[in-house]
Amino acid sequence: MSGINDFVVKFATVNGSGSASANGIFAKTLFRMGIPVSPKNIFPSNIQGLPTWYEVRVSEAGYTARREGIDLMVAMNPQSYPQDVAEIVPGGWLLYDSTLPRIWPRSDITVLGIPIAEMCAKKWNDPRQRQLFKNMVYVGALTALLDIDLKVLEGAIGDQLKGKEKLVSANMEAVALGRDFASKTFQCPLPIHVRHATGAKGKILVSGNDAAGLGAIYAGATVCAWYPITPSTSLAEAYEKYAKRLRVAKDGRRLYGIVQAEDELAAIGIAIGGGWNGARSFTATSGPGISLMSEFLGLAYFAEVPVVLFNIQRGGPSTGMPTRTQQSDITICAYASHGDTKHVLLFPKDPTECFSMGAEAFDLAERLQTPVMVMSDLDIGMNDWMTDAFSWDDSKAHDRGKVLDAETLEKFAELKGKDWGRYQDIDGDGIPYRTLPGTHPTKGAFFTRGTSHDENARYTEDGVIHARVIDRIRRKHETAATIVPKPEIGIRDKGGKTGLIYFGATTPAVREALDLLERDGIHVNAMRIKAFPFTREVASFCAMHDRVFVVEQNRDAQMRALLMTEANVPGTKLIPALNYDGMPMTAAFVRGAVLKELKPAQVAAE
Amino acid sequence: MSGINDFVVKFATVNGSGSASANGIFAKTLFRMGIPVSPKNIFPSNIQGLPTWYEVRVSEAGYTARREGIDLMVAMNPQSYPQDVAEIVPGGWLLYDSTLPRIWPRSDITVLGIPIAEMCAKKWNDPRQRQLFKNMVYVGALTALLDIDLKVLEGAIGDQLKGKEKLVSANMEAVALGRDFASKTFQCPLPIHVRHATGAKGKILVSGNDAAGLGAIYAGATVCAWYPITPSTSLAEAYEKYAKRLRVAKDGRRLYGIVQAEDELAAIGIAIGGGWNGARSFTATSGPGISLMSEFLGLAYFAEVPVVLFNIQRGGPSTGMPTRTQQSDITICAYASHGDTKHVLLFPKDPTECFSMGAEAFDLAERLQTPVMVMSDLDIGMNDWMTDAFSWDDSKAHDRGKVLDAETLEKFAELKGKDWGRYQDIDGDGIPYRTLPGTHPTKGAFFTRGTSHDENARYTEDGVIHARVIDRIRRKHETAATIVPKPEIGIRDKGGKTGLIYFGATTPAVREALDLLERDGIHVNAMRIKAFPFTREVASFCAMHDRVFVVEQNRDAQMRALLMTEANVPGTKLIPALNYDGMPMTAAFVRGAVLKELKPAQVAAE
Amino acid sequence: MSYISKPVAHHPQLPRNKLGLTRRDYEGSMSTLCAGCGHDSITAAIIEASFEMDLPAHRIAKVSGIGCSSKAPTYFMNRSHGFNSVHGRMPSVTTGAAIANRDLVYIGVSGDGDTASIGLGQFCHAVRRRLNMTYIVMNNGCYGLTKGQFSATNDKSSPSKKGEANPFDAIDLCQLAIQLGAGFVARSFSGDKNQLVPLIQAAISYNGFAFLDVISPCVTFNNHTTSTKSYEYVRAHNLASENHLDYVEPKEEITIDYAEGTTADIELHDGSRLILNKLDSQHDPRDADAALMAIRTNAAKGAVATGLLYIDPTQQDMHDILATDARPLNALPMTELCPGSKALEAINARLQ
Amino acid sequence: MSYISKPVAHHPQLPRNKLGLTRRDYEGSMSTLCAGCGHDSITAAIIEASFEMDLPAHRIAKVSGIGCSSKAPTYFMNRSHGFNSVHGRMPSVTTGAAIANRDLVYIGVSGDGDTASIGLGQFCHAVRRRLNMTYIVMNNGCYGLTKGQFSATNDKSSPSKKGEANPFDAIDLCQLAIQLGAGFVARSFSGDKNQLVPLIQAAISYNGFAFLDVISPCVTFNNHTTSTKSYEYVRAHNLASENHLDYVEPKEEITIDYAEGTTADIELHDGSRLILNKLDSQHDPRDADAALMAIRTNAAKGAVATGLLYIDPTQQDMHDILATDARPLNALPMTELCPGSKALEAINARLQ
Ligand SMILES: Cc1ncc(C[n+]2csc(CCOP(=O)(O)OP(=O)(O)O)c2C)c(N)n1
Ligand SMILES: Cc1ncc(C[n+]2csc(CCOP(=O)(O)OP(=O)(O)O)c2C)c(N)n1
Ligand code: SF4
Ligand code: SF4
Ligand SMILES: [Mg+2]
Ligand SMILES: [Mg+2]
Repeated sequence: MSGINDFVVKFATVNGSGSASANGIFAKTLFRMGIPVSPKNIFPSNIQGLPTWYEVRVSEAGYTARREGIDLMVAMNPQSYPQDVAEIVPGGWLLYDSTLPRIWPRSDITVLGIPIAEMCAKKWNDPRQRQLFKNMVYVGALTALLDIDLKVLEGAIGDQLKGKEKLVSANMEAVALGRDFASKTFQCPLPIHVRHATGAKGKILVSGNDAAGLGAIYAGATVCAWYPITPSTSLAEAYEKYAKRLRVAKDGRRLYGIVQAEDELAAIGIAIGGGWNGARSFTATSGPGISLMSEFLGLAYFAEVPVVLFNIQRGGPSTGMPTRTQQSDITICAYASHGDTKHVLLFPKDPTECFSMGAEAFDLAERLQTPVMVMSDLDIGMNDWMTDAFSWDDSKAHDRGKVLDAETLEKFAELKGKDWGRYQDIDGDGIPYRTLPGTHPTKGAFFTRGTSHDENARYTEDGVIHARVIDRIRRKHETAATIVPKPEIGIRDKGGKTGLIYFGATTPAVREALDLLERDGIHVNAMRIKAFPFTREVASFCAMHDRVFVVEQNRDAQMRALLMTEANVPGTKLIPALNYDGMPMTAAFVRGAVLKELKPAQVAAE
Repeated sequence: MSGINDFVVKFATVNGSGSASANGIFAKTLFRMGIPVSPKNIFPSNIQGLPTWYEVRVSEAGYTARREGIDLMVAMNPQSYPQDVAEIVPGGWLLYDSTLPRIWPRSDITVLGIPIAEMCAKKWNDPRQRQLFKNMVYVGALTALLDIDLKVLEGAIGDQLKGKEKLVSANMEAVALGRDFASKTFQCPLPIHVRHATGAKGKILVSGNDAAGLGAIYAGATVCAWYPITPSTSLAEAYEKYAKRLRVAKDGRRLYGIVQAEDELAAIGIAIGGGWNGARSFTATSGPGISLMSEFLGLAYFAEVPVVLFNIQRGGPSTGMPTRTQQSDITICAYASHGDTKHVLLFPKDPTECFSMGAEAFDLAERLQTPVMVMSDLDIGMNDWMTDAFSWDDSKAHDRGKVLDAETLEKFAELKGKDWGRYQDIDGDGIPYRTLPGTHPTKGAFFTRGTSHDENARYTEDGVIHARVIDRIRRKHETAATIVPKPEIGIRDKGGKTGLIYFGATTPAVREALDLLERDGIHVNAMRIKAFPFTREVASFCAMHDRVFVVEQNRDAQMRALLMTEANVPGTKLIPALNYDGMPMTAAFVRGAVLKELKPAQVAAE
Repeated sequence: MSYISKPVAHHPQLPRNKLGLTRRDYEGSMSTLCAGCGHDSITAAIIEASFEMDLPAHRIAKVSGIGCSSKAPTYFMNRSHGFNSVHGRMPSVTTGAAIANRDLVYIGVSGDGDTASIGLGQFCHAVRRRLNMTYIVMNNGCYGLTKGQFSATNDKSSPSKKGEANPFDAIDLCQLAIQLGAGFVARSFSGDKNQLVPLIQAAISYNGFAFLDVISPCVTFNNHTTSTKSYEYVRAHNLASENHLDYVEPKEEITIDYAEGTTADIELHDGSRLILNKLDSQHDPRDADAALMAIRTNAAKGAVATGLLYIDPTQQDMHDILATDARPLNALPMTELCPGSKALEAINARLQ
Repeated sequence: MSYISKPVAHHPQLPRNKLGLTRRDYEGSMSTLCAGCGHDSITAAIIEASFEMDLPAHRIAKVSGIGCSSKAPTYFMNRSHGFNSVHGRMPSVTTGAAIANRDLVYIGVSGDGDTASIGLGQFCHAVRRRLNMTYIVMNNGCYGLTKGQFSATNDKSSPSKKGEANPFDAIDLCQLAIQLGAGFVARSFSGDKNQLVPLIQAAISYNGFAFLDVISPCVTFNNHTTSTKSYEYVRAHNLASENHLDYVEPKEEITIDYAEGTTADIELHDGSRLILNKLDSQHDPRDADAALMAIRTNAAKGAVATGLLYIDPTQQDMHDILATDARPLNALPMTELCPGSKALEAINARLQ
């Protein structure tokens, strides 16, 4: 399967050794050559000294899912040699630092030894430089082995080191060192190598967290409260980075407020306080943070306060695998908090959607006056994805929902034919009108509370009123199902009886798998869910098919459960395809899951 | 329907005015006369000065569900007169303090005015006495109106005032005052009245929280950590009360440790610390506490630490209706915490089961090494229920599960044919063997963690191992489904196609409704769920019926959802019967829900 | 029981403040607390203080947690928005609200359970963040709403109603606040309106975190004569004498005459002035170390030091630290907040 | 990366303590912290202290939260059970464990993020409860594991690696601990093993809440020369001179000679003795007020007062307060805990 512009390189290094930046430059260079790439960082939950990996899949066809089977392993870490070598496909290559030469246990691979440490020791005196430039030496060797455009590489290094021009030439020296050695020593390029292409044209290479932070800027969010937790930290940091660039007034004053809170309870509390007071407000967190935010999410649900939460999911349960990816917070997010609660969820499929849905989430939160959770994950959030460029329609105004200013408040009865009351369902859509503190000297003030209240926001212990109010909130949730993004449906076989449901980060794997299955003679219709509550298309799609695979990255088939209970899809037709080892999903896995069900004989034979 | 030993009396008073104790004495007296009673306290979330109610249903037939339609209203609170009067059935009675006489808006009821305040003002000088004895005056009047046995009443007062004998006679004077006035003024007894009976014989009158606290004592629980929250507070207080009686060594040292924690996060943390260290440990809380405990529950699930949590459910969402009842934490408790988690739940139906399941929960928690939640509610927890006496089998040993002592640890490999590892599935049931800190100088030590770990409790980031471990925990949950209490199934119609599922506090209402439906000519088979995960009987029962009503006290049909996703019951056959106004369920509601579906014409006609 | 509204008819002769409002305009709904509850007196003092200060009621935001005390905001200023949030989390909600709109006055009301137990972390961090708000703890040494359990501010050995002595030392919130850098720290007593009203006024005028720990007896659960949080005990051990504060509104003339050497005159950001008449007290309330020691020394003797304990008239508040715009963030037009498609093109270009 | 085990071969000539154990027997798994991390030095000090004290390793329980610091218990005493719980909640887990078994020695390890931010409430309440444990904060002024954000103990104006100054004042955990009634409060520095080892020994011997705030530079994120939590800064401003502590095991003879008038000899519950050699310090560590002032005065000068800051040798611990049985609760036989059917009959009778 591998060949020109179609292979997987993996870098095995030690974290904290500076390899991350060299690896990033490598991926960026290929991307700038127009070649679709998908880098995946596989890193430990520690800071320095442990094995870390960086996989780059190169695919002219534009398949950006992770693919197993490494064609070329750059093994820079003796600690992980055994497993690294084992991962190489037969016929593949192993590049290693042969300063300490070794005998490798496999005869079906080609070993490319480069005495990198030795070369660096000769060239540089400073131990820090010796260490750092090792990374650029292997990148240099790769330029020869893979036929990488040196100019493009230099440009990528230059961008990375903007302002430190002297360093660029030093880096290029290291590159030359590796390149020269490789050209002289090995037959270059290897059968797997790159050439300029167009698949990446017009695309951008960016992480979902960067995109979501920017989305919050574009949404006009001004209050950001967060508590550090992998993998969501970089989202708040991205918001801050962009805010510093795009949101500072001429006098240096900031048009935003960021608080690194003391914990997640405070972070969501601050965001809710901001939302209550009419600022677009958000927080970003991951698993343990969601658990801690549960009580407050129930308050925002019941008191109807808009707030946006980015959940960058990681491997659970408990502290679990903080540096691995999963989609395992679906149940807890859909129902976060005690009592009858139901939340609105969005499922971005890539950084582009992290940006657009990240922005849209604020409109939805204000329109629906409720928390909206954007369900990203570590894979989308922290890896750079090749993705469509961001776009923004300047003509579309932000939808702030039903907020009353002093003037409208005065004319309310006149306009609507009914008196204003904070929780009155004036329009029959379950969405009431809200007022902000300080709006009017005598009108519109009310008490926001998590205790039961009547339509005029007054405390009540009358259960009939309570039931009426939560019924109205249920109706509001039904309204939500009409305004959240509709699923994306791809029909490969009109009248076909096999469907497949997917969402979020598994999108590239699923799409590739559908192509593969096509070649297997299996035509599967697919639906990508973008939001909960489900719009009616979701149930119809299921109704149209006899069996529907549900692809998820969790153990308990959480989306499948949601489809059963919330879209009334019979469980018998929903076939779970579950992966939960924390690694980004592969097309092979998806294909395998479908084949196992539809062509078990073929699977056995393969 | 009402008559001798069959009616509902309701007391409408002001809270903090001492009426609670008088009302309790009233109910206890009837109970001691052998008459089945079911008192329900309907109280505000405040301490003094607001309307509060106490309903007592009297039912010789032994129906103890709440019943609507008040036969006799004792209206002592002018603040709530309008609604109180409206609740009386046509032909019913209104007893009120006629010191300030009034004209009542209903002609279809009989008004019994007694100038109680005036009488008390005449008799007592101390304002506190004047206030307090008012309550005993109306109780006195009731003895005449309802033909209550004065001797039994005196006994009940005596028990209540143990140690304050002087007060007994003072109270009896107040009783006499009311009784004399009533005998002289009204035609006594009323058509509704009581007579000695046998239905309450051998029963006890007790609240679920009292019973559960006692259950924890019998289970041998030694660590109790809690944070005050209505309606769970009295459970921890009951545990303390019984511990002081039953768990103090001769030297005054305590065989238990209770901590009123600083919040719920600490409360569950303390309980988990105790469970980890081999003491039977528990906490009690309600809605908001559950939300706050989510993160820790995930830790206990994944690190496999036994702990028991009593959730005394109240009206949600958010702070909601803290003094009303609901069954609306089912979803959140079944799945508490982020990531793939699933918990074991028990559903006691009355205080007797709060005691027995409260004790059994500790066995299950230790056998399964996981949190077990006892899902009680305000109705069971805080109301006195007429219920079966507690029983305990001294010959049955407590089951501490697979804990290794020093000796077994040394011989482990020999005994089991495999080396010990904290998370090794030695027996194939998914349940590993645990060791306690301090057991052995060189063997059995391990690190408990919420991060991913291998079978030997060592930290890992290997996703394959992680998946293997959580798969084993899933298997453990399957084992749970074989050892938790089986449902109670009542077949009224062999081969009948209509089933009904219920659980917990709605039990009396459902049983009464089934009898009523029988008279309507509808024979419904019923299953009471006692635990989650569901034992296989649950799915079979559903399979046997074409349509199954699911009776719940929540808005979102949470148990129904659990049946769909966890027992694979198709939603189409599960008909929700939902009440969520915070009041204990009535048989009329259940009957109505069934009839509406099966005989809509009859409902329309009624 | 549901909400009880009060009759709103205005007496024509009620005195009016500069905004033309009467005291009634600063009132809230009918209290549902126990008759005699200290919290109601504090509510009355808040009403009095804000009436006298001519505060535009609708520019005030009332925030609280959960508890009898946290219900109190319902009982004052019906013209203000309020947020009765969740137990112990008022500080974070107020932080977010304050960031969103720096122009409102934030009055937070909490209880000793709400602040010293479940909310202790949030309290400490709100102090540390110099949140510009008035934070009032209605301190009764117990959990009123859940029926009288000891709270963490209850004094060691102070017995419960049933007579059981509290085995734990009290957390002293004023000491904590000073140590964590609150700029304004005072203690008072619900029974001492003369002391309380000017303290509330000064706290509201103060730009930064103003903390008021007000001892407020719970008549139902913690007012027995042996309780150290009872009216009787506090009256007997209150060193209101610590100092006496007069609050002088901006631009108002100072008309009071004090004996030489006993007063301190402190000007706040908004131009209002605090005239402190030191009585017994030895310490200058601008000296944090001295304030801490004064509290500790008195507490060791069983005495309760009340009055303005500490003030730093120059402290920066959270908005200074965050360097936020002078306009409220919630009032900025979207056109100013959203960079638009042009800027996005440039960003896309960088990511290519 | 997975767990790295260390080779276990024992060198035959390694010195052995009274239990016949070598230092190796007190070691844990290989550290995965950054080379040079202060936390590893503290780990080494714990190993040294427990080896010297002849502690039976398996009778120790190691508890921690989440963070680089909270990983440290994995790196010492493999023979002990450990519990790496959730972020900021080590105090509650330890409380429960301690109630269940009063006979183990509890060593809690936490970070400044773990304790001063998310865990501040639990920390304060564990102090207040007089939990019998040694509570060590490995204090680096930042969140190491999440890549270097400022923590709440970071000093105001101390710049981050990128050069941004911290705008918030530091929370001083020692001051808090003293104020909340911790019986043993010390501060030290990971780079000063001579001071640290006896402090750890004294803390372990102490019966009650022993708090150790150990400044522990994060070499990766907060060790630049301008950081006040860097090796360089702490070395320059460390008043280790505050006092010098010698820990003398129970029944051991005191052999050290001190100059007249400069020492304090404090006996602990278990008979061990602390010989304090006061150097520059003016304050008696048995005086809480003086201790507080010493910390504050030094901090105001930018100096870091280290050493044993405060000790109350007579304090009651949580078990005294709870009056729990002398035997561990987790060892009581069920027959003693379960009252049985007879007692139940009596209870039923009362409820009839
Ligand atoms: C998360 C949570 N836990 C517990 C409660 C129950 N609760 C309500 S008020 C209260 C204590 C209030 O004490 P305090 O703050 O001192 O107020 P007071 O009633 O004494 O004025 C508690 C524990 C709750 N509402 N939410
Ligand atoms: C509930 C929760 N929130 C956030 C995190 C992420 N997290 C892990 S360690 C850490 C901070 C650690 O800082 P500190 O306690 O100072 O330890 P250090 O790494 O500096 O030693 C955070 C925020 C988490 N694990 N759990
Ligand atoms: S219970 Fe106590 S605090 Fe609550 S309202 Fe009554 S007196 Fe006030
Ligand atoms: S990041 Fe800092 S605290 Fe963490 S291991 Fe490295 S040096 Fe230590
Ligand atoms: Mg209180
Ligand atoms: Mg730290």
